[in-house]
Amino acid sequence: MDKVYSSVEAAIEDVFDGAIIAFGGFFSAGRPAALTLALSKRGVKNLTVVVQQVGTGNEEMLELVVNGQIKRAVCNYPFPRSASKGARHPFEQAVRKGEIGLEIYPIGTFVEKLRCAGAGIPAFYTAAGAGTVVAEGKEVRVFNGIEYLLELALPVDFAFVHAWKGDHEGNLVYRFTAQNYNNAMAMAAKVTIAEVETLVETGGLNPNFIHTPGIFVKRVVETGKPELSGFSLGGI
Amino acid sequence: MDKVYSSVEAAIEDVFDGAIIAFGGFFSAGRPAALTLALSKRGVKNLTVVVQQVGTGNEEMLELVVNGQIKRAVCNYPFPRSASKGARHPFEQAVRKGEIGLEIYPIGTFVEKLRCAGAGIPAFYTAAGAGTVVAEGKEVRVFNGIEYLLELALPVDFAFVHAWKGDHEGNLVYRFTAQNYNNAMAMAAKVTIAEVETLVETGGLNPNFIHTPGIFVKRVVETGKPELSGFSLGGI
Amino acid sequence: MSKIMKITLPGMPPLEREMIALRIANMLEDGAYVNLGIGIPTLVSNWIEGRDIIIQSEIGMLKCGPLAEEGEIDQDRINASCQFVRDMPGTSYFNVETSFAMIRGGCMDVAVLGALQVSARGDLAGWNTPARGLGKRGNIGGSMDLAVGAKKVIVAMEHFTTNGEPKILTECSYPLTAKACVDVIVTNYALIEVTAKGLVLREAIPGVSAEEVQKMTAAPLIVAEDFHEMEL
Amino acid sequence: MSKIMKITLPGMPPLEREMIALRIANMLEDGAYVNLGIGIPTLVSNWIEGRDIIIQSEIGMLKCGPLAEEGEIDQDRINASCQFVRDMPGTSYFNVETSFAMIRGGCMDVAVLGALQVSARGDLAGWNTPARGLGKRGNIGGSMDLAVGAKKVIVAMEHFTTNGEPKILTECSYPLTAKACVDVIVTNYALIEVTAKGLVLREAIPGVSAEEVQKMTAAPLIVAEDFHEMEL
Repeated sequence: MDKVYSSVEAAIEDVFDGAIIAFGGFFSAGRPAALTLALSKRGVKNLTVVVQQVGTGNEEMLELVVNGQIKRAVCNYPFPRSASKGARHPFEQAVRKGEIGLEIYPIGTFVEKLRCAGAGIPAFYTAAGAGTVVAEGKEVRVFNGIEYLLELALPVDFAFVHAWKGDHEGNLVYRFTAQNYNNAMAMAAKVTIAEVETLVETGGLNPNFIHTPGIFVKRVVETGKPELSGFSLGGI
Repeated sequence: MDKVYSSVEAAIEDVFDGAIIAFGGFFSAGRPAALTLALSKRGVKNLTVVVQQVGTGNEEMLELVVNGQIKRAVCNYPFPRSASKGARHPFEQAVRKGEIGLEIYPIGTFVEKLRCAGAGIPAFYTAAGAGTVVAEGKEVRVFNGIEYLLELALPVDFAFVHAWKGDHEGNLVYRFTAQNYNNAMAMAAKVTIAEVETLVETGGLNPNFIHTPGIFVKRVVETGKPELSGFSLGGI
Repeated sequence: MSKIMKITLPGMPPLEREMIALRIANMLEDGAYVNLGIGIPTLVSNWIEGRDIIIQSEIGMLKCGPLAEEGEIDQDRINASCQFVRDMPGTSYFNVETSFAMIRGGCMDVAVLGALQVSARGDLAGWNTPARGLGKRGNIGGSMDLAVGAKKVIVAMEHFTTNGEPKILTECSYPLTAKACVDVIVTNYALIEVTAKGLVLREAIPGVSAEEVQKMTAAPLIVAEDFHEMEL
Repeated sequence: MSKIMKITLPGMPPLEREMIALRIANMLEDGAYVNLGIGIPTLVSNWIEGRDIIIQSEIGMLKCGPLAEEGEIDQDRINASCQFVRDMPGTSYFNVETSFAMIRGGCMDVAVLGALQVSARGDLAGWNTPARGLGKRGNIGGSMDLAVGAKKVIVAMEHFTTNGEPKILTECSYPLTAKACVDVIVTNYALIEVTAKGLVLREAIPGVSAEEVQKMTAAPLIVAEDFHEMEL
C-alpha cells in the first residue's frame, strides 16, 4: 500500500471544478503551502475552501483569490484583524464585492463539524453561538437549562494537509502547533492529500505516537519545509 | 502545580457513596488495577461504574461486585462470551438477580458519550443502534435518508485511568493498545485520577506526543506495571 | 415454508470454519482496510499474511499483526478479542474514540462479522442469544458500529445453529445488530449475496446443488445466472 | 440615561493597557488554567511569569510560554495570535478539536477576553464592529466557545471606544459573542462585577469616585459595600 506521489501536481490531478477543499493551517503554521500553490497553477474554478482564513500567514491562498478560483469560503477568522489591512486585502475585498460567499463558524464548531464528518456523526449540539447571529436558521435545543445549537457535519471532497513526517502508508506526525486543523480535515475528506516535510520508510515512525493514522490519508507527497511566511514575523 | 499523590488510598479518599466512576481498560490492557483494588478496600457503596465490562481481564472489578459496592453498570460488552463462564461469573449473576442495574451501548456510542461529556457537547447523533433495542426510548432522526439516534453525553464524577508514564502536572502517555478508553474517560470526569507505571519529572515527556494533556487530570499516583491478568492468557 | 433442516449430502462435507475464512480472504481486495469480528472472522487473518490488506482492531490498532508467539507476549498489545498480537512496520495505535470515528466514518472497506441470524433483507442479528436468558442485555461491543459503518459487511457463519436451526431467515427472530446491513453471507455450504431483489445464491460447495442450498435455507434464494461451485 | 462621555479627571490618568492586564493577573489564582484573548488580554501573560498559572492557547498548546526571542523563532511554535512563543517544561501540543474540547468542556478556569461592548446582564459583544461594514461577517475565532465554556470570563477593555463612546451599556448594540457570560469587567477606570442584581462597582482607580465611574458608564452601577481604590 504505497500512497506516495512523485509531485504535488500529480497528487492533485483529479481535483475538479466545484470541489470542496479543506486546507490545514492556523495562520502560517501547518499550512499546505506547496499543494495550495499547485492548485493555483492547476486553475480549477468554483471551489469551496474550508480554512481558518484566507491569506494571512497562508499567503498562497491569495493566489486562488486573485485567480478567481474560489466561489465560497467556510472560515472562522476570515479577515485581517485591522480594518486598514482589510481594505488592501484581496479576500476581504472579494467578499465585500460578493465574488466570494462566506460562511463563518466559531472555531470549536468549525473543527468539530469536520471531525464529525470523519467520525460518522451527522450532527451535534454546541452552546457556542447560541443567542447570536450564528444561531440564525439553526435548531435551538435546551439541555439541562442551557441553550445549544444543532450543527451539522461538514464533509469535504479533498483535504490538503501539511505534516512534519509521513510514511508510505499515510501515517502522519505533526510538529508542535503546526498540528492544528490538519487531523480533523484529514478525517473529514473523501481524499486526503498530505504534503510532508520528510518522507520516511513505512515503519520509520513510532507506532505509539502517530497523530493521524494512515487510514485517513490517501496520498503523500514530500515537499520539504515551507518557507517562513513573511507575515508571521509580524503576528496578527 | 504538583498533582502527585503518595498512594492510591490518598488519591481516592474523597470518592463518595453513589459516585459515578469510569474505569479505563479494554479487557486487561490499560486497566487501573491499583486504583480499583484501593476502591474495593475503601468500601463506598451504591456506585455506578462505567467500564467496558466487569471482571474479564479486569478481575479487580469483581471485588467491587462481591462487596456489593455496585448499584449500576454502564458497559458495552458486559458478559463473558461463553454462557458457561457466565453462569459462574459474579457480575453476570448479580445482573441476573437484579442486584446490579445494567445499561449497554455500542462501543462507538459508549466512548463518544464520554468524549462529548468532556468536550461540552451535550448530545450527538449516531447510526449505531438504529432499528435495534438500543433505539428504545431514544429520539430517531433522519439525515440524508439514514436513521440516527440521539445519544446524550455521559459525564462522570471520577475517572480511574492507567497510563504508562505521567508527569507531575498530569500529562499522560499510554502504551500501545493500553490507550483505549483512558483518554475519553479522563475528559469526561470532574476528577480524573491517573495511576502511572512511571512518574517522570515535569518536562520529562516529549511535548509533541502527549496522549492526554494534564488539564484533564487532577491527580497522579505512581503504581508500577500491573501484573499480567491470568485471564489475558486465554483470550475471550 | 416447510421445515428447514440440516441434511446429509453425498458430496464433500461442509466447509470447516477455516475454509469459510479462506473463501472470504479471497474476496478481499488488495489495499483494503478490514475489521474482523470475533469467531470465524478472526480466522480470516490466517489467510492474508503477506497480502496488502490492513487489519484494524477496534481496541485502537491499525495494521494489527498476527497472534504473538510465546516469547513476544506484551500485555499492552492485544486485539479486541484480548489476544496478544504483534505489530508490523506501519502499525499505529490510537484511542477508542478515534478507532470508532474510523469505523462509523466509513473508513472500513470491509467488516467481516459473525452472525446468529441474517434475514432476506440483510438484517443482521449477532449480539444476543435469547436462550441465554439475559433479555435485552448482551454483548453489543463494536458490532453495531461496524454493521452500520463499514462499506461492505460480509457475514461469516455456519449455515445452521448447533441445534440444526437455520440461520438465514425471511425475518430475524433474535434482536438485531442492524437493519439491511449485510452484503454477502458465506457459510459452510454457500456464498449468498444480499441484493435489492433478495438473496442471490452465487456459489455452493462442491457436490451441493442450488436446490439443496435452498432446502437448507429458510428464505427464498434467487439462483445467480453464473451460479457455480465454490473455489478455494 | 443622559449622554455618557469621557471626562477628564483631576487624579491619576486612566490605566495604561499593561496596568489593566496587571489588575487581572492579580485576580488569577495559583493553579488556574487560563486562556488569554487577543489585545489587552495577551498582556496578562507579562505579569504571571514564575507564577503557577498555565496558559492555554487555542491553536493547540497548553502551558504556552512567553514570546520567543529573536534566536528562538520556530515557525511551528506560534500562539493563537500568530506570535512566536516558547515552550516550557510540561508544555503539551494537541490538535484544535482537542483544544476546543477543553474550552467548551469547562477546563478553562478563566478566559480573559477583549470586548467592544458589555451589557448590564453580562452580554458580550466582541467580534464584529458594524462600522467596518461587513454586516454579519467578522472574526469570530475562538471567542464564542471561550465565552460559553470558561468557568469565569473576565473582560479586559478600555472604558470608552477611541471615539469616546461608552462600552458598558444597558444593552449591547453590536452583534453578540454570547449572552450573560461575563463575570468581571476590568477597564482603565474601574473593576465591575456582573451579578444577578446587576453591575456591581467594586473598585475604581485612585482619584476617581464611584459617582464619576457611574457618569462614564451607560448602565446603572450598584456600588459595592466595600467599594475601594484599585490596588496594583
